[in-house]
Amino acid sequence: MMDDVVRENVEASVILPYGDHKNDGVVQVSFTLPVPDGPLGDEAARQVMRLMSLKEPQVVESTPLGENYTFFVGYGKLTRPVEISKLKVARPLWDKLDAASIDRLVRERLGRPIIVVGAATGQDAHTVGLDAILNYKGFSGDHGLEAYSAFRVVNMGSQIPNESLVAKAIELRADAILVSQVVTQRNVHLSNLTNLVELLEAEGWRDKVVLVAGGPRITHALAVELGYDAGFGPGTRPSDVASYLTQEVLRRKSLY
Amino acid sequence: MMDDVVRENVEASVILPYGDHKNDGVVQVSFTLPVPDGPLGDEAARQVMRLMSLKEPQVVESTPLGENYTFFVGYGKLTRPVEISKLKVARPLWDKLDAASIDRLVRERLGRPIIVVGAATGQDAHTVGLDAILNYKGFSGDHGLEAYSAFRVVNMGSQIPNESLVAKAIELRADAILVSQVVTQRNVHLSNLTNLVELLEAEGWRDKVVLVAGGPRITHALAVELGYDAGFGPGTRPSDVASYLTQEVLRRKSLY
Amino acid sequence: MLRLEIDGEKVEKCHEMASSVSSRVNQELGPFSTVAIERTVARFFGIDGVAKDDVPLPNVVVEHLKSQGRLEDGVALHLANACLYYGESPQEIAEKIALGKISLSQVPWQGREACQEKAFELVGVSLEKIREKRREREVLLESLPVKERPWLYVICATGNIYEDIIQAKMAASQGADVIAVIRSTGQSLLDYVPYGPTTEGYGGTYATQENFRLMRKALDEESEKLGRYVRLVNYCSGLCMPEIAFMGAVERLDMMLNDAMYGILFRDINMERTLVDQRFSRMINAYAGIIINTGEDNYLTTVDAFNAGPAVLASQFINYHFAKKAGLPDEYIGLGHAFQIDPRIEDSLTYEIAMALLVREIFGDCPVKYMPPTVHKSGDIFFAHVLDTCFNMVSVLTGQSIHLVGMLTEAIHTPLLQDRYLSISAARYMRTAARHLAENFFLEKDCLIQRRASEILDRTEKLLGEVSRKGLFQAIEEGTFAGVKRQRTGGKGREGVFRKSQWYFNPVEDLLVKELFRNEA
Amino acid sequence: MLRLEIDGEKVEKCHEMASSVSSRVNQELGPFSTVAIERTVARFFGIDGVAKDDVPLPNVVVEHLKSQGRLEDGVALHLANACLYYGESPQEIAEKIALGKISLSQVPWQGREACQEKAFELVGVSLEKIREKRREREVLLESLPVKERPWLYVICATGNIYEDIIQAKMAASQGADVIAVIRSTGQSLLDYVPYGPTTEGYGGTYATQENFRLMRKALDEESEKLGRYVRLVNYCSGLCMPEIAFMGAVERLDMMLNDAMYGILFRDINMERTLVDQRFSRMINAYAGIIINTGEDNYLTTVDAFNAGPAVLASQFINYHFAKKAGLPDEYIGLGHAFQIDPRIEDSLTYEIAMALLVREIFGDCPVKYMPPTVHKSGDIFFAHVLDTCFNMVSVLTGQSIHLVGMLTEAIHTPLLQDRYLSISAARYMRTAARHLAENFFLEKDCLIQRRASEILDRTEKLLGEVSRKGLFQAIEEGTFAGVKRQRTGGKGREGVFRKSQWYFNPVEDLLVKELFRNEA
Ligand code: B12
Ligand code: B12
Ligand SMILES: Cc1ncc(COP(=O)(O)O)c(C=O)c1O
Ligand SMILES: Cc1ncc(COP(=O)(O)O)c(C=O)c1O
Repeated sequence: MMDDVVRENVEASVILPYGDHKNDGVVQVSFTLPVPDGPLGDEAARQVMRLMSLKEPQVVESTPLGENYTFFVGYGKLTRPVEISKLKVARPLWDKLDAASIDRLVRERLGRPIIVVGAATGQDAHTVGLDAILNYKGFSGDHGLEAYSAFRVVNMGSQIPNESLVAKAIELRADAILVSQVVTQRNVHLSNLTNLVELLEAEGWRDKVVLVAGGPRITHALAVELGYDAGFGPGTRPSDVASYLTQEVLRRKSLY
Repeated sequence: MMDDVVRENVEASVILPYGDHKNDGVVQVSFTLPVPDGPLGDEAARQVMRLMSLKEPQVVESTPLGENYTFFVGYGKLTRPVEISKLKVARPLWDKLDAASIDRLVRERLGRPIIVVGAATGQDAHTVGLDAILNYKGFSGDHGLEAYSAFRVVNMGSQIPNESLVAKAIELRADAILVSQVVTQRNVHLSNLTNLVELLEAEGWRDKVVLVAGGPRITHALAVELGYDAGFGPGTRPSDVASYLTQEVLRRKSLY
Repeated sequence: MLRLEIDGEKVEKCHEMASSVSSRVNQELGPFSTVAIERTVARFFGIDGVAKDDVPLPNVVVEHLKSQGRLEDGVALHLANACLYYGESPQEIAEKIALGKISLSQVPWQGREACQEKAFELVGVSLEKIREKRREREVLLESLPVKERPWLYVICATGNIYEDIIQAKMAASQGADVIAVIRSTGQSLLDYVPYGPTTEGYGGTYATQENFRLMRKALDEESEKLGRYVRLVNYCSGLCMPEIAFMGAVERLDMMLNDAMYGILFRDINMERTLVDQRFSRMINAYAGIIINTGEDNYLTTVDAFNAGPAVLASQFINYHFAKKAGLPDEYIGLGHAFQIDPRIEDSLTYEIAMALLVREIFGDCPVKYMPPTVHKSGDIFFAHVLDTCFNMVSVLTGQSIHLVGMLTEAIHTPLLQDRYLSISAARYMRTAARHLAENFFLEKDCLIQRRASEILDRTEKLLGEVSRKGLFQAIEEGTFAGVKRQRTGGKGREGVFRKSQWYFNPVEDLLVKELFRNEA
Repeated sequence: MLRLEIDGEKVEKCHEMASSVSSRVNQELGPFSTVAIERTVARFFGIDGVAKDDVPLPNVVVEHLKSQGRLEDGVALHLANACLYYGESPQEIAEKIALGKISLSQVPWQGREACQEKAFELVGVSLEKIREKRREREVLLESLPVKERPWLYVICATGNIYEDIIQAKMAASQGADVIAVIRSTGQSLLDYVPYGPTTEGYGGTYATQENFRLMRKALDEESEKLGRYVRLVNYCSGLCMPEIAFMGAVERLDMMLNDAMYGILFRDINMERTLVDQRFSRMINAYAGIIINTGEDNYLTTVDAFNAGPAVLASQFINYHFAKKAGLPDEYIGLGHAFQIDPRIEDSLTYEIAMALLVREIFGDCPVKYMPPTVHKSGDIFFAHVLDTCFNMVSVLTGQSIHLVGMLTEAIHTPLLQDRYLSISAARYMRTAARHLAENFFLEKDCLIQRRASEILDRTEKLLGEVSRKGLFQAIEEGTFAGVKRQRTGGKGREGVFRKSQWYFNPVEDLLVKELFRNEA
């Protein structure tokens, strides 16, 4: 398991932030308070830092942003350590495969391409991330799923209602649904993502697809919590997604 | 009292950081952890933020700085509020006087200039701040103490041993000693400042002078804690110091 | 001064081709109007407010006429007819329609001449109001002059107009010259304009007349305090372009995002709908003295910016000619451009300067709106601030007019109070520190900047050649702009486009054409 | 290319005056040596280590000789004499002196010729070691070439050499080309060099030979890994200039801060002491192929940078000629300059460019060390990062050689791990993004940059005129540089200066002069 390998790389079992010296605990913070600039404001800022468990709170800058609002930059020392062994790290389970292996595996074991439907749902019009994963061109020199013989890809584009996405997935008897959610304001991504799961469940299709979410504010842990099989965050490469999907689809059919 | 005036300007008695909305509590943080970049590192970073009492901790950036060290930028929400009325704000007590009033007051009431000895002590060679307060030229268009007829200034310069400073003050029968401390590393400023108080006490001169500390990491509260009469931090203007010294020196002689 | 040696003939050629492209579109679409235009005419008649279920009365009127099969004549004739017959105001008529008390096609016909006259009279009131607002702005600009360039433009996007107001005023006091209130995600696809103040939007507040009014009032107060007129911006794109143009005109907005193709490419709105609407909305912008901002910057966020230069420039030529044909003088055509080349590319800064100069010089009288880096920002807010600093430098060095201040937290959230402050102060520093820097330099012959600019111009000429050969519709169908392909018959809002009947009458358009093209006649 | 039109005659005139200023000083001080020089000679003899109470053996020897009233002859003769007489190594002799077992003035005299010969032989070993280290560097530079310019220079200042090593390697892997290990505050005033590794310094570690060795070793490993030779810097200023120069030479440091006047102005070290020491220490630097860094940047932190241009330039001329007369070729004279004009001043960036270009062009073959803004940084780390970005831009635009990477937290603390990373990555970005930018531009005739540069040169000429009239001693007494006034007879370490006796002999100096000025003879 990758995580344990990584855990072993962490030299100490208990760690603190490292500013200039090991375990000095130094943290930089900045925030705005609804107070005027001055000694009272500075003290309020130090108090904020104390509430954040920072010792020796230092206000290094206070700038009035307008009447009764002041911006602070501070440094302080965290003394409460992180226990590495107690951290719960969630990630999807897959090994990185190269494109040729993926294409071969799917051809030999599944005998047909994996059918994938993708969309940016709801009001979300951000297509660049989704396109990076799905379209031939890909991302950072890594080709998208379209470039594999192992996948048949339908990229529905942006602002797709969840209903249309579900309908399309059922129509094509898709193996996987890939949803992109970029806009997170007022947690609209959460309700969009949850709603899709509900629709799929209502249609009795939730178990028939590998359901994947992606976007800059998506983590695997969050996706799983919302009822997805996997979540992919910033910096994801198409080949990561290809590797995961291949293994997951085949695994479900006991072919991997 | 200024502080209460300011307190009244704070609209609420209980405040939180203001990111985009009132009381959203948003705080920006950055720090480095001795962990490799990856899911475990991200989780450790989120844990640091939780230890800082931040809700919805978001790691928005993680960058490897070298093997086993990762830099994180995060945002989270503080939900523990600051109670304005409970803050203790320390500041020296003085009203701002203009140069003419200061010169007149001292002439009329003291009948001689206030004698001031200043130095950057110990290994500290930073003279710009001290010069800004003492020398004619001043700071930000505000003339230094030398420009007042109310003061006779001896600026001893940088890297002055505390012993020499005390000797000079006694020799001149100084009314006030002004110490600048800029270098704070390994808290050298604290030991320097404390040592000066001890020397003065040993000489029986502590009560005979107004003892003032200044520098970028000096606050009034800190100075008082160390046994000084006042402390002046960044952005101090010479006229602030002139106002304070005049009032304090006269007050001690019951002339104010 | 940094000045490129541009091949004037090539530029001329591009202008000719772009002009013919836009003429062809206008001609082809001349016989069409849209529901949005008719709702706008209803607004010009003074119809406002909502019926039950929050349906705006302009929608009620237009839907009603449509259901009666008479929308093809335009709303104006039928509304005027009813006003004459009932002796009531358009608002009263509209309210009665909403209650089902009046059926426009049933109203006894008062004669075309009388109806037209009545219609001109009624919309004249609104036109006068717009002229009044324009004069108001001129007076304010006289007494509260804005002296520094480029104008610093920042956004507010809290989703609550009252919170936006606090933040907008604060930003203005920090040095912002232009405040844009970001619009709720998805409004562009609403086929009506919401009503009243917004306190819970996402990604922004709705573009409503009340929001416009509240913010303009707040900024007027702040302008007075600062001795500097603070401009207000909102969006005039989407399915309601012309209606929002009207609202902006009567509430004295100063700039509006208005692009001839944005809705098509980025919101999948039907081509004909957008192209018909843009013309009418821009005529209103022109009449109100509102600077428009086109959206070529969006191409640079969607496709690789290093290679998108020719498409951006070609689009600017086309957008420019659409704007000219809607009566906008150069000083009101704020073409969009952006700093978006991948910062890892060697000499990226040099390429940015080349393109910024090229756009600046070709459209010498247009106030280019220069947009900051966004795509290549990550959560490393410190590096994002570095990128913005370079952007600020290029902006000042190439003499840009409207400077959208980049945010160090671009990749994370819409700006916090402190983000806006930090970014404004960085931009102000550059404006002061490099104020006369460009005057010190001129360009070496055949230098990289010069070569890059020439190459982009060459490729633009070729691209425009193709577009003018194929026509704009086909060019878009083939993905010429931002790599996005749209079908002429596809997209949203197509059902709102209709062919005008032989009786069609639009008094607003008639008057605007008369006023805006007075000199040409 | 950005090139000023500089009045060549004026520059020539400045050179002549500065050269005569430095000659006069060297001549006046020719008859003097110092305790530090003698300790250095002792080190060249191979004496190292500490006696009880941690007093370094070179100090023991020199103090001993002084107490015997024979220091005026130089340590070399007496040491060689003892070595010959006892048949022991200098180290053994020194240890015995420390134990009070030998009294140098009591040792039977072996004859001047024999002693000189022995002395040349003994210091020859050290000189060969230095040549060996120099060759080592050349070989490494061949196999691990450094291709990008300017070199990025960052500091480590933890106070613990082992922690510094971790951080230095990390910085190198992030792109730093030069690592400076900051020295503990106050070491310049110690009249001895501490011994062994430092684990608890403040503001930095002590400059000790062991620290030099440990860090050079670590950086050699990292260089190998990165395929790029990472240079190491330390301070060669203060009361022990020449001794530290020796240590740097034998431990293969690549650069050393070494200024002819820094100690006088900023550490209140006696004028004569500093000026005598600087010459000898620089000869060692020259022999070792070490680039020196002068300290004019410090003037800009002490007085108002906007007006300090002429004093900086005059000082650079003087420092340059002192360096030349100590045998340093231009390529090893890293003159100091800095970006320090108040950012609130209009056109501050333009003025920075003017001065940076001027220094760059006048000293065309010198690798200028360009220092970042520090004074006008506050705790607003974001704005500090903006300033650094502008500094990075000016550095690349004006073709600087050694780029001290500015830190966003300059006003707060010596750099944290993350500060160094953020600042290096910002500087690297600029180096790539603007790599060929300067090639695109040239300067308008009579532009602000040109005018500002000419004005500074004019005023420098006047200032140098005054200095050469008064002589350097009086000029410093009057506060010509950095506004600091020092008395010729004042300052620390004066008691360590002595007039050489008629028997004085310094084999190191003799050999260095012979080697360094071979061609001139
Ligand atoms: C480009 C852009 C746009 C373009 C979009 C063009 C297009 N065709 O996509 C335009 C200009 C149209 C736009 C508009 C808006 N935008 Co925008 N936009 C951005 C921007 C600058 C870059 C996004 C991007 O392309 N990133 C590059 C891709 C490659 O990264 P990515 O999306 O993270 O994708 C990667 C991973 O997340 C993952 N991934 C993503 N999706 C998926 C899906 C699956 C299945 C998988 C496996 C993986 C995966 O893999 C990808 C590759 O590694 C960001 C800011 C930023 N720098 O991030 C703002 C940003 C996302 N936008 C924002 C906003 C608010 C808007 C608007 C609502 C308002 C406005 N500001 O105008 C509008 C409305 C759009 C709408 N209705 O959705 C905010 C969102 C704030 C928030 N946290 O909610 C941001 C952060 C900017 C900001 N600070 O305000 N935007
Ligand atoms: C200029 C400078 C120098 C110059 C000093 C020249 C001179 N003649 O003073 C030189 C180059 C010599 C120098 C050297 C060093 N410096 Co230094 N220096 C600075 C710098 C850039 C500016 C300081 C300054 O002049 N500020 C302007 C004045 C006006 O502000 P101020 O001092 O805060 O003074 C105001 C108030 O504090 C107050 N005040 C100050 N003193 C007093 C006294 C009284 C009585 C009163 C009432 C008020 C008062 O009033 C003033 C006006 O408002 C700072 C970084 C920064 N931007 O702050 C680093 C800085 C202070 N230096 C630092 C260090 C470590 C050093 C060195 C030890 C090592 C090195 N990095 O080389 C050396 C050693 C010097 C020594 N032995 O002390 C660190 C200190 C870190 C820390 N927190 O301890 C800093 C923060 C830089 C850094 N990030 O590393 N430095
Ligand atoms: C011309 C134009 N209109 C509108 C928008 C955004 O508005 P919406 O998200 O409501 O479509 C943009 C975005 O940049 C734009 O450039
Ligand atoms: C030439 C030179 N030497 C030495 C130093 C600093 O060393 P110290 O603080 O030990 O004097 C500096 C500081 O910038 C310098 O420029």
